[in-house]
Amino acid sequence: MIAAERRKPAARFSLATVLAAARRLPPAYYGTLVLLVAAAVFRPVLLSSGLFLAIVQQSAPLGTVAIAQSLVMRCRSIDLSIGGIFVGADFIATSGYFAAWPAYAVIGICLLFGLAIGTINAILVTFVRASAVIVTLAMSIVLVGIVVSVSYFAQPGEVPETLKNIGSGYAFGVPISVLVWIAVAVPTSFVLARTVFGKYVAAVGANPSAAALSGIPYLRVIFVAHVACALLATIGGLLLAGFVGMGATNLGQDLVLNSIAAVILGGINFGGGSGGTLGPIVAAFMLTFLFNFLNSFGLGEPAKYMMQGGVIAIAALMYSLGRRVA
Amino acid sequence: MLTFFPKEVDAMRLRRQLVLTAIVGASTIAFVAPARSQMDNLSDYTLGGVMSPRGTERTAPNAFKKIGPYRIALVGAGVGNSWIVQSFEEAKVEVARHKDIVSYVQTNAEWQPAKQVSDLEDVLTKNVDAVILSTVTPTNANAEIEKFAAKKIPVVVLGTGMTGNYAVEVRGGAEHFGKVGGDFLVKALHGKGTVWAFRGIAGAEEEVARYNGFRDALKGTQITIGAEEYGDWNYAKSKQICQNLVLSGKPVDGIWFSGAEMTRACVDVFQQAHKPLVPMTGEGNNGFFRIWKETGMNSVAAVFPPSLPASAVRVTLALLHGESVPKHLWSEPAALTNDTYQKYYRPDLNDNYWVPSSLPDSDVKKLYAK
Amino acid sequence: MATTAAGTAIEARALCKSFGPTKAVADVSLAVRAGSVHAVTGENGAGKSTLMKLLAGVERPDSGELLVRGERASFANPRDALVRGVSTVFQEFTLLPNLTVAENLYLGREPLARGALDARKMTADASAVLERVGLAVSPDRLASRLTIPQQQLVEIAKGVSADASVFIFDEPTATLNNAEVDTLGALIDDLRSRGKAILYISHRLEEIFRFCDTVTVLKDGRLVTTVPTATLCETDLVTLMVGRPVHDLFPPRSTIAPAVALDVRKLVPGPGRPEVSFALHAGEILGIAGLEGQGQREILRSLTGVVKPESSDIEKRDANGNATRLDPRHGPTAAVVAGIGFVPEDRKTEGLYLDLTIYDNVALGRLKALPLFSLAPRVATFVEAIAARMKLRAESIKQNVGSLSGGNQQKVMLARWFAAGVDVLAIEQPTRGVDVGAKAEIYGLLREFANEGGSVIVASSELTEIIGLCDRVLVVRGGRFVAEMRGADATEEGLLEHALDALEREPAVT
Amino acid sequence: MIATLARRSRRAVSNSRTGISAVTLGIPASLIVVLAIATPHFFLSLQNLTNLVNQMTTLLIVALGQLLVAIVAGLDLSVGSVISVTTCIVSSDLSPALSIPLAFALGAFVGLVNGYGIVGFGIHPIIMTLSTMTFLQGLAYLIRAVPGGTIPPVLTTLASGATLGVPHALVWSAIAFFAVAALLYRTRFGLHLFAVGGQPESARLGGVPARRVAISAYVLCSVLAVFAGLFVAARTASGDPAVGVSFGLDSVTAIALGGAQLSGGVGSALGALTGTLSLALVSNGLNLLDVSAFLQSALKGVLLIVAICAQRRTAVGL
Repeated sequence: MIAAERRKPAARFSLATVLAAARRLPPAYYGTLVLLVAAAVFRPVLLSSGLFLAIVQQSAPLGTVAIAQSLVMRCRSIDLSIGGIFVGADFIATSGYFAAWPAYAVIGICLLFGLAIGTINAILVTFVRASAVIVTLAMSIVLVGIVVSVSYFAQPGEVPETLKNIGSGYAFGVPISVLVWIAVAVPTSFVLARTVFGKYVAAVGANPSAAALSGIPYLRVIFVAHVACALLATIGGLLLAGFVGMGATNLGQDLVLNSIAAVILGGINFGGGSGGTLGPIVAAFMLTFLFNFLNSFGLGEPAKYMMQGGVIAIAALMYSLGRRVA
Repeated sequence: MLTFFPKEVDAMRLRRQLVLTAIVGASTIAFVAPARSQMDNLSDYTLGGVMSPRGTERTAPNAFKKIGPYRIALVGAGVGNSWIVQSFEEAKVEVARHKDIVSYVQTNAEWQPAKQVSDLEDVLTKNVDAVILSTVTPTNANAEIEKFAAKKIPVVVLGTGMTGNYAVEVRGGAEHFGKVGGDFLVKALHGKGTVWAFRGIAGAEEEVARYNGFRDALKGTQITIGAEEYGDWNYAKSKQICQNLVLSGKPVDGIWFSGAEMTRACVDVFQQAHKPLVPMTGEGNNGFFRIWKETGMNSVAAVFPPSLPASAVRVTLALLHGESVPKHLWSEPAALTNDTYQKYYRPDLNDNYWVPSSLPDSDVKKLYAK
Repeated sequence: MATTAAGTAIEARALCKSFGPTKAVADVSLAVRAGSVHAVTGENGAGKSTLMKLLAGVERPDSGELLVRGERASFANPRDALVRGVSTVFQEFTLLPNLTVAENLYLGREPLARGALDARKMTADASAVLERVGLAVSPDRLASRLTIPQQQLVEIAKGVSADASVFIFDEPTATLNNAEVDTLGALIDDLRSRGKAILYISHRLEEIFRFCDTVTVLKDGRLVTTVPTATLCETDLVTLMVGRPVHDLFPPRSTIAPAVALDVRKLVPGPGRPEVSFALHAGEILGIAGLEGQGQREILRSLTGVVKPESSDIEKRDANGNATRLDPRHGPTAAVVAGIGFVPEDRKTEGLYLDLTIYDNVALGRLKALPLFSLAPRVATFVEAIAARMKLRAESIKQNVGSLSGGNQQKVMLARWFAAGVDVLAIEQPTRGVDVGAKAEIYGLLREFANEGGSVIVASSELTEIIGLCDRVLVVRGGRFVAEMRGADATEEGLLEHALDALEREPAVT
Repeated sequence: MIATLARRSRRAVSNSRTGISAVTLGIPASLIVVLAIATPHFFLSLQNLTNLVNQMTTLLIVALGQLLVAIVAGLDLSVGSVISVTTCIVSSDLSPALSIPLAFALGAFVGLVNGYGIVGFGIHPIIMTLSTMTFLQGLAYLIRAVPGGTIPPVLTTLASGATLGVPHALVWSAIAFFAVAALLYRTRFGLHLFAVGGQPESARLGGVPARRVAISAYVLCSVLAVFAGLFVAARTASGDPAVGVSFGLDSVTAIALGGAQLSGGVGSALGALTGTLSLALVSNGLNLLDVSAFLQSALKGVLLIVAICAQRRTAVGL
């Protein structure tokens, strides 16, 4: 057994531990609790079983993207190309170029597309060492630009039925998209918690120079994280496309920023943290619930933006104050 | 920056512009049923009655008269929905019909007002003879329009609430559009019940006018508005709102929409919730017709002709030829009903086709074949 | 106004400064006369540089006071000190790489003409000052394009241009060659002859005797003595500096096994660096001793692939005598796979994952050579065992490493490499920031590791540590090995002599 | 003007702190040559050159602000929202005597918040300015849900139109350019910006009030964005809550094309000008060549990737 730390008085130590533990809980946990209580008081209808489940369903695309984004953010990187990936995948699914193909093949092509973009991002970020913020953002612009100029001639149509069903259907009384969300979350959580890769991600995020000095293949880790992020984000995009059901060249652009907000609220900052995979998931639900809650009061886009901005700033501030205390 | 998070903003703008632009002159062809001969009269800027003069004001004869051949430009606000795509296509096809137009350029501002100003400047540089302009905002191009006016270059605007020094405006009656839906609901519900209203983007002039038309229709009836939401003319947002309304069990006897995408979203929600469809208002779009037919719902379609730019092309030529043209050309069509819509439904075409079109059938099939 | 001796340019009275529990400077008083050169010397860690920082305005004292020309002074920053007439030439230069020489010289006190920056005057003034310090570069040249000695001269020129009355030099010759040291000497003489007070911080005896009138010796943050240089000889001074019996911190040495574990030949740590060769034996703890900045760091880091060496020819042999070639240019991953672990001097920024638990920090060592997507083995029992064996003091292995004391953090560093099963450890400053009790434990652990057949190469600037811990010591100076001795035979005086004297001598060993 | 630029650029080339290179000057130069050859009648016409200036002004003013922040190793994504909010404020019913100072006060406040968050609390510049950007976007929608309103005529006159044949936009561009150039090269503050960007700790040791300087850079950047907002409002004769959206990234692209290093300490007003010019030429030229606006934005994205990839750095990630 490990010898007890003798130099510090026990009481002070345990108080510090409690405080530290409290500080380490992701803000999303408190936030969700507060919101649910507020909803129970002011808008109990939001908690009715049908509506509640619908909100969970609405959270699925954001939740999936938040898991994706958390992978790169754990490695102190970021992926803002998600907006472009969404539009690109949506275009593939709805443009009709693959109308004759079975739906699963179309989904496969979309995933390959996500994989390709993720690989380009990864190359630019790890080998060229370009700033992830700028190149992924630029990637998004390029993708949307291409899709919009192409789709001007080939107009977007409907999402294949299978995908629509995945995005908005129910199975065993549970939204299918939520099942997909879980199907993404569980293996991701497992990989992060139990595999060598997961341990390396934690190490690279916690201290990149230490990771490099101690022989961890950190470039490869960041590379894989970027590819996986783009791939999982594509799944999130397909869920959204399935929910919306129609092609759009502006699909889910707000998810880019919301995913970052969800990751931070989920207790993960650039370079790891305490949220695990559950943190971003709860945060994605919290944000979706918050937007529904605001909507139910007739507060529209302005409040949504202001909340979003405020929430990110406060979460970032709390994190940096916490770091300063520690 | 098209894609960063404010893409959401772009999206809003897109939706807003979709309707703002598209509203420019809804007119029902139900009673127009344009005869081929009328369509073939290439100088008929009313497109066989789709458009009609509003007020008595006319342009002065020979105010913009010029010797051909002509170079004209269509300065668009942006592309982003099938109505606009079709309307641009109609303009292009219309231009091709006129041999005295030798140059036709088309720009789009990606919904950025400042870029549109630049586009107008660039078009001015290229010495065009006339401009058809669909603005991003009702006022963003006013200074530029003034420059064109100073050079006696006619500017034909497609848009609601335009204030600048344009030559002719080609648009639709928004209040009428809203009233068509309101009248339908009053009739379908026999003057009493609870309806939901799905509005467009808060604060948009067009949105307010449509909504006012709807409220006008409800006057003196016992119909109450049980829920009023801004769906932003957007499918995804409306779907979420409608889902919340349905699942929260709010009573509803009918729903008024200020745009077809929102109707489709709600129909989908009702069907997924296995809830019987209530009377809902819609719009003259093939995708909506398809759902209308598939569900057999009780509905009405306000019509919004994508051929407006075609009319604008003819107006432009008339101006260049020195004709006197009505200053305001509006389109206030009656609705398509349960009985009449099937004449316009084209099962052989996809959802992106809008009526009434001035396109030849060969073009329509090429563009919209399933 | 406080009273002070006539002609005293700067005076420190009872200065104290602590960092956490350690007293870096305790109750130090010192006065420097105008027109004199006053040396401050002592071993590494004696408090020289902290004292210098207090005088220069980088740090503020916890207590005590500072007087400049008899007036009490408190500096917000070095610029503030400069304005009060105290100029400092830092060992790690503070020149801004993207500013020109002239801009660097006048940063914070730029000449203005009618409110605007007077670039012309700045350049002209800079030219004059550069000429005075004998630096022939254009004032418009960017600082990043200067050589290290040139940068140092610019730092000196800063003080000259401010017409400072006190000049503080912090280890000024660390990066200079002999000719440049001569130039510096001439410059110091010039400053002294113009009535400036010079504080010369160095542990190079030769320079202290050559340049300085007075010498103050510090030890463990306290003042040992201040005496005129002329009253001392080199041996006296070394005795004053060391003056402490070596603690019984160290485990008994073992006999060196004859087998070579790591054969390092023709290692060129970086461009323009001298080539070094040495052998590390199985079961041996090899010390690399020397003053700071003599190339120990580069040798260790290039050996382990942390920095890419220019060239090398390294052979690693395992317990059975099987040899494998190691090319450190392939990076740390290759070195780790070959069984070589590196413990950096700066544990917190380069070594540990402070936000991760002890378990994670140690268990990472078990992952080397595993495929990226294989299961990470659960090794809690193993980590508990290794932590217990290392007497790691923590509540549990779930505790974050950031909350541990320095000594326990260092144990975690070592535990990771023990867990990884490396047989060669390269360690920089193994007990920096570690309290005495933990020191002994760490030494014991390293010895245990060696006794089990591992090899350790230690770079340390603590001579007592090198002497007490190592089986064999290589003394490095200017990037070359200048002496080799058995640990049992080494003395601080002997090591210092080699480390210092080598300045003037031809390298004895390569 | 040309002579001054040439002189400045010669001086700049000799000094690597500016980041000016053959590429930064070569891109706009070759674009000009290509466009002059491809569309001889249009591109070089006085009309088009005037247009070019008009089209550049807003971005130039924002890019000059972004430059100040980039020099201290920062990044400000919130400039776009500041522009939008500004147009919304000045298009409201408030009198210009009230609305214009209000816009500037808000801009300065936003800069302070950004600066304190980043410098004072150590929040990453991207996260900090992303959150203010989002918040301000909401504020813009709150003030004005849809584009419209009226702009005080005084602004319209000042921004558009010409005096003695000189377009006012050119005057404003020149004022902004020379003001920032003077700030950078003729004041102690300018030198301190570079010092802080070069190595904040060394600058602090050298007596530069590093925190204050960095925070001031953010404040100036936001204030310049307010200026740009006034110009946009006047140019489009309306307030629009989304008008600024593209400027955040465009301004970063412009300065990156102009040789500024996002890691700090390197950049120049001339670079901001050439970068902005490059973007304007791409847009103007593609319009003259009738290329789709969406391909234009894609091309801008590619340009940005290339410009960023050309900057060597050691850090991986953000």
